[in-house]
Amino acid sequence: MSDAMSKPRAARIAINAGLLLFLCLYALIVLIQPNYLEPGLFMNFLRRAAPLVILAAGQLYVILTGGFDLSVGAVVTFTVTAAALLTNGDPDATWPVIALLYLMGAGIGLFNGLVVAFLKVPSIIATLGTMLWLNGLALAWSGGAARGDLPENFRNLGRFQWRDVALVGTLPMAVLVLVAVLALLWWGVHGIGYGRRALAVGDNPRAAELAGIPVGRTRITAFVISALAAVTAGILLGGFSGVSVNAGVGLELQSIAACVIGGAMLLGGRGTIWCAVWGALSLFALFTLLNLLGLPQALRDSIQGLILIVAVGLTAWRSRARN
Amino acid sequence: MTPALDMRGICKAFPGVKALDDVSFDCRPGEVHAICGENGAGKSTLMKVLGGSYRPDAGEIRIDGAAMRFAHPRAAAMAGIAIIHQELSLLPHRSVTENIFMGHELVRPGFAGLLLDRGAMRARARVLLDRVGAQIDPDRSVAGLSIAQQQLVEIAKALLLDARILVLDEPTAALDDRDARQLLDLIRILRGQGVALVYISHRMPEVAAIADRVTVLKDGRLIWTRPQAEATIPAIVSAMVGRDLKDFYPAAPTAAPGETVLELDAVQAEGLPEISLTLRRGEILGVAGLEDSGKGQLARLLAGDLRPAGGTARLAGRPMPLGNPRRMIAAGLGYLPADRKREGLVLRQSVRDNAALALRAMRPAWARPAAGVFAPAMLDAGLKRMDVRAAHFGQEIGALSGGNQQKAIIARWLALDPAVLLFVEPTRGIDIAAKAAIYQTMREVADQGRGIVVVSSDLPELIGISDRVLVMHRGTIAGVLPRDPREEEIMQLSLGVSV
Amino acid sequence: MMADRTLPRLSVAMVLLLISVTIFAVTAIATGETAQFSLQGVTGLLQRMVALGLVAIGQTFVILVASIDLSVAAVISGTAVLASWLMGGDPAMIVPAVALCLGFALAVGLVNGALVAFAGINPLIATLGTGLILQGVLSASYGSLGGAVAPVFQQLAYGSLFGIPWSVLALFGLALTMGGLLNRSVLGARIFAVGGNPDGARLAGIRTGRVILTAHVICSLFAGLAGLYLAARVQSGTPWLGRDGIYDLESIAVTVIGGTLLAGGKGGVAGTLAGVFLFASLDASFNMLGIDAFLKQVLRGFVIIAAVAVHAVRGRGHVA
Amino acid sequence: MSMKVMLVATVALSGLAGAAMAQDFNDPAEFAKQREQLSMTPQGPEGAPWAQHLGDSMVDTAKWKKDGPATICFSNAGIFNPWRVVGMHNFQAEAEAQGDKIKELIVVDAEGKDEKQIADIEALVAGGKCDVLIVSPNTTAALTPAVEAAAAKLPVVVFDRGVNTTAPVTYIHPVGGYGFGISSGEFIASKLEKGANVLALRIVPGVDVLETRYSAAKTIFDEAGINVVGSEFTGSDRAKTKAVVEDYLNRGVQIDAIWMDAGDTATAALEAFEDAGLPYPVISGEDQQDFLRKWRDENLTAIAPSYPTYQWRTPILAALDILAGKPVPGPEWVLPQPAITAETRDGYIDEKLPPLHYSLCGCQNLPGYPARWGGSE
Repeated sequence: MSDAMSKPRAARIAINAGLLLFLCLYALIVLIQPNYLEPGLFMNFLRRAAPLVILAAGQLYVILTGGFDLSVGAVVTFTVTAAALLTNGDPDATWPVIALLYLMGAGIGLFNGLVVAFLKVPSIIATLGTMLWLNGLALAWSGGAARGDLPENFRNLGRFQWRDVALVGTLPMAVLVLVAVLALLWWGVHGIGYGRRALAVGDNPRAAELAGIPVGRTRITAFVISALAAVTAGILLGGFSGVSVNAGVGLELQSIAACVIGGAMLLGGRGTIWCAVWGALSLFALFTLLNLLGLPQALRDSIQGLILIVAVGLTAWRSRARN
Repeated sequence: MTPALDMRGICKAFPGVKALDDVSFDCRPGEVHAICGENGAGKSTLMKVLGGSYRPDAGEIRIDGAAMRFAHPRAAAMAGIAIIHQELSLLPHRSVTENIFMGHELVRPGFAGLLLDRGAMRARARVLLDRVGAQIDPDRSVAGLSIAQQQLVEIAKALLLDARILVLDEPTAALDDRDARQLLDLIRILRGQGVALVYISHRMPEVAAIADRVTVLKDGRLIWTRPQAEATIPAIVSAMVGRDLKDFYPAAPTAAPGETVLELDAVQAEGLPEISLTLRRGEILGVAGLEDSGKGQLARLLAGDLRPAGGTARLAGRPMPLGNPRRMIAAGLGYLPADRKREGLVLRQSVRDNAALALRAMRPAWARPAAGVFAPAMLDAGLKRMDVRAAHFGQEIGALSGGNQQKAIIARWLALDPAVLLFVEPTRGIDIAAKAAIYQTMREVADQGRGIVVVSSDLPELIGISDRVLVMHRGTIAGVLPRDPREEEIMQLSLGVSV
Repeated sequence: MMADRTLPRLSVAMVLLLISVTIFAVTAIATGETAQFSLQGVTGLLQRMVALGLVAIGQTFVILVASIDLSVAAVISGTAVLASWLMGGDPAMIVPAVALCLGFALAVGLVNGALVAFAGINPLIATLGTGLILQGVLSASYGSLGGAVAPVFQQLAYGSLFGIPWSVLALFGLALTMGGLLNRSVLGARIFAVGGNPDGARLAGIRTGRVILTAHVICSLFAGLAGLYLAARVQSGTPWLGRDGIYDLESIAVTVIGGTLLAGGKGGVAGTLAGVFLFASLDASFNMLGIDAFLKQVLRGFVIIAAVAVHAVRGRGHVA
Repeated sequence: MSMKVMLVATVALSGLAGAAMAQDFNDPAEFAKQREQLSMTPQGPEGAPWAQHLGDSMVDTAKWKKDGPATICFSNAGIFNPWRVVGMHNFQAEAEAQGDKIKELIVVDAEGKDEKQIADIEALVAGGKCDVLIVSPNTTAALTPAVEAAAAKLPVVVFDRGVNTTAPVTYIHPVGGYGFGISSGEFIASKLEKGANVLALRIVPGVDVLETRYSAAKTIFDEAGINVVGSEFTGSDRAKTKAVVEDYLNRGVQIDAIWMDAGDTATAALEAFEDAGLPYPVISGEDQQDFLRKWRDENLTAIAPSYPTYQWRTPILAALDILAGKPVPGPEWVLPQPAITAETRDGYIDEKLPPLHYSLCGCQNLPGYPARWGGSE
């Protein structure tokens, strides 16, 4: 039995499908706009995609355990507004505030997890509630419009790029953050036992519980990680473009869609971190492609919907053909 | 007499497997025709073809002599075929009446046939429940019924359609002995009423007791069909496995059992007024009892799934953390549930991941998933020791047979080296060859100095494997019998009749 | 244990109803707005239920078959825009416009149902997809789809009978009909069967695909009705009508608050309507108290979680 | 199959859309009227543009005269964007400034939902506490019947967006969308050569007050022979704005000017040029503080047309005048709508205020300034 054989078959196919879709879409981009082949522009593409990729990777944890996290968009908004209010343009405040933001993120994730694990509220409802109250809180705190200011060193995390770097041309700091965060999140799913626990919980929580897996703790951890990833995405997004009270609008569904396009199974039990990565990059490549095509804004929604249905429909069709 | 059911030359292939290869099978009105075969022999495929879930690649199905084609289960139902599956197909939140009439509701005249006639349905449900001998209020919700009662509701469902062909797929698997006997009586009554009954079971004594004819399938092919008189249990078994099975149950241990490993002292819990028992290392303790005797509650209690209300318990010399599965495992208990699909397996994960599940649960979450005790070589060695047969251990466990799945779960627990293993219905739905292997393993595991508790409804199994048999009745222990008890002794204690 | 099967369902509805009435009454008295107890005040309160109530009745049907519909918001906008465009203020066009709008809703329901039941696509993704497609087409074509509904048609939203608005009567009439359909018709029995145990239902000969399809069609039709009502109410529909009203997520929330299981097979219209009533009385009470919009959102988030937790927390099984 | 149909429908409808979109909001008469109003001298108190009006028409309000402190009710469409947030603060501060002329101020927020605002207005009327009703409608057509019904029972003042009826006592609004587009369009046209490229960044399609802004600017660009290389919707999202502009720059498109129909993401658009290492374009923003500061710090070639938030003060003045029986400008009360230029810019910058504060709030002398508007002391 070779080593490749021993990998779960479904996961291997999922990787290929997500990656394939991304490569196809990026090839189309290049076809329309050949300079996207330059490493500099690719780096810029990654810089802009970084928040969504990180969000999707965090969301994947929750999806693996069989849930959804609809609150990630609100966490992004909250992060951006809170960061501006707390730092208020003071560069010395940046690092303590970032630490505080992560603490708040952990608290929000903990809240979601506790509500799902102990109050037994389905995650779609629990995180919908969190989305509402957190958005409300962010708006109430900031008074409904962006207040305060983000200092330069905070913004650099999402904005700064080194120019004239060998091989890649420009190297945005956001890409470094992306790589570091992904390495961490990859480690969480594949490098340690936690990932297998999460898969087991998503697959069959009852069996997982009887085999000794702390189901509640596993779920709560997933929500905490998802919220922490959302804080990271918020920091990058705030850095990239500045303070805004609608920074996170719509990101919750995009991050779920990304995981699903990449081949993760909704309701749990199947998926790898690469599902989130390739799915999110595919989705972002699609946005970029539609921008380049200059289609009316509204129709971009339509095409996104179409791609979503087709991608998932193909997966469903293939898995049926296999059985 | 024209057979009610006549299947001729049925073939069905799946990618890579020939599931049915030219199988012919018939069943006459007023006949019980048993189908025997190991898992994977083609029994369920044949029944799915009959039930309209699969379309055959070749062959024909005749009902009362007329050729039929079933595009959907509904077509089969309309032709008078009813199949009672191993997995009950009831609606937990709905009433008994609604369940009986699922898919075949009675409607009021007029209203374009859209409005339910609930009064008529309830009345009819009463009649049907009477016919199967079930004293159940038709308005009760199914969630509150026992498994045996649910089984009867399933049969009432079949009778509703005046099914002339009734297929029972392991109907007694989840039933205790008393309920199983009642069911067999019901089958005899139905036979008397001219129903053609197809009976699938792994329990040989039942087959011998009730079948008029027996058909044996193996590897998708028909081995033989014989009248009951020529189908002795040894003949069936050897046809099924293709060889003679001797030493079905392992021999008694030579060494005396060791020190006490598990001890319950006046433990109380829901449905268990007071339980005291001891288990020693190297010993296999059988637990028998009717379905409502509390043996299921005892199993849940030992698995940590039921919170105790009082009493003391010790496991391997330390107080036992009842009421918390995870801490019970940490204390040295391994639990093999009866319902492997719902409680034992993570179906979409690999064989290897399933075997590593408990180990992963008990090691820190940040332990590397493929290093140390989780190294594929280590896990594979455990699975190979258990003789789990899979294309490769990275395969999803859902594709494996019940026997191999059960062996993988045993490997899961052995990886933790537990002091006590708790088996509930260890061989339910598992074919004969795998059964023997599992019994053998249980003995070996016990001989290594572990204690084993077996909770089972299968009396021959309990008698064959147990060193002592503890019989439960109404939540308490009615008696403890030494090795090799007689079935009658167990039954008497189960029924609360003094010996 | 579960002696009476109808009792738990009714009680969720009754409890919600009592809580809602209490909230509304206490705030009205506390703020001195006793005029809210007049017929006009109470019908105003009930009228707040109409749009969400209609959508939620439909949503209840899809959730009962263990599906979900995120495209309702787009369907609402779609029918509202179509209705105003097709009528163009002309009363003679009312009937054809309504027919076409419902035809449009029906078509969306068929597509959703087919994607879920026959293509095997997760309903969340399938309906999110169709919703996005519709939303995009609508926004893109809105410029050419202006117009207003006929003034007579607005009677639907503004007219009343003995002081009770038509729309409120229609909501309760439809709720009763659909509740009856669920509990007393063959279709209802099959919806519960498919949601409660899809394999069992299939083996019992039920064509589960068709039942899921029907539930989706019902859901879309009710979203279409809500769209027509809103068109009558706002005179001229916009492509953002449904989205701004968050009818997709709110209809799911009230259905679950009303005791319908997301996993399907248990629940009903009465609970859903009680959930809608809770939202309406909270809305009215927040207004009376003058709570600012952001705080309102915070409170609403916690109410949703708490309202579901109250009956979910007793469940023994796992939820995700 | 069904997907194919949808795809075809999508393409067909989008074709339809493209053709019809532009002309809906292109009313030459209104364009000319607003162009004229921009240059009119307002009547009313000097230095208090919120109390001024253009034109002479007045309406009599004697029949609504009512003595004693007033209960003012306000049905607000919502506070879902920074402009409305600033406006709401103006509104409340103005009410506070009026002191005991106002007994109670009841504000109901419709959270951007037409349906809810209709119900809110009905509930306010049914509640019977209001002496006068102020409405800022979410949508013109949708709110018309509700406002009409309310106007039969009590005096109604409408502002910002209008309603399709003359039932309210007066409708308060600044010059309008065409005026906004004219100020910014003419400035950009004056700074560019013929054939230069301008990128239009807009919030969302289909909103009347925004469509007229674009339509006016487009008319001017067309006349001046300036090429609109793209018209993109950003949904007020800074990240999206920046990404859209970056995409244009990445394509190698020369962008000489940026025209915006609202300025809340103007600085994000400029950052795209910074990050690409390109010089700033000519830009039209709006009167937000962050844009004005950037304009000053980077010495941009820019203009800030406005849709002034001081109009939120006017309805309170109108309501009190009506209850006092004084005639008020009507049936339309048109407020002046200045644009901030390089000369007037620095007078509007106040470092104490948050980045998205709208400088033409006319709120400097209102109670609670600047803390109420999120400013630091």
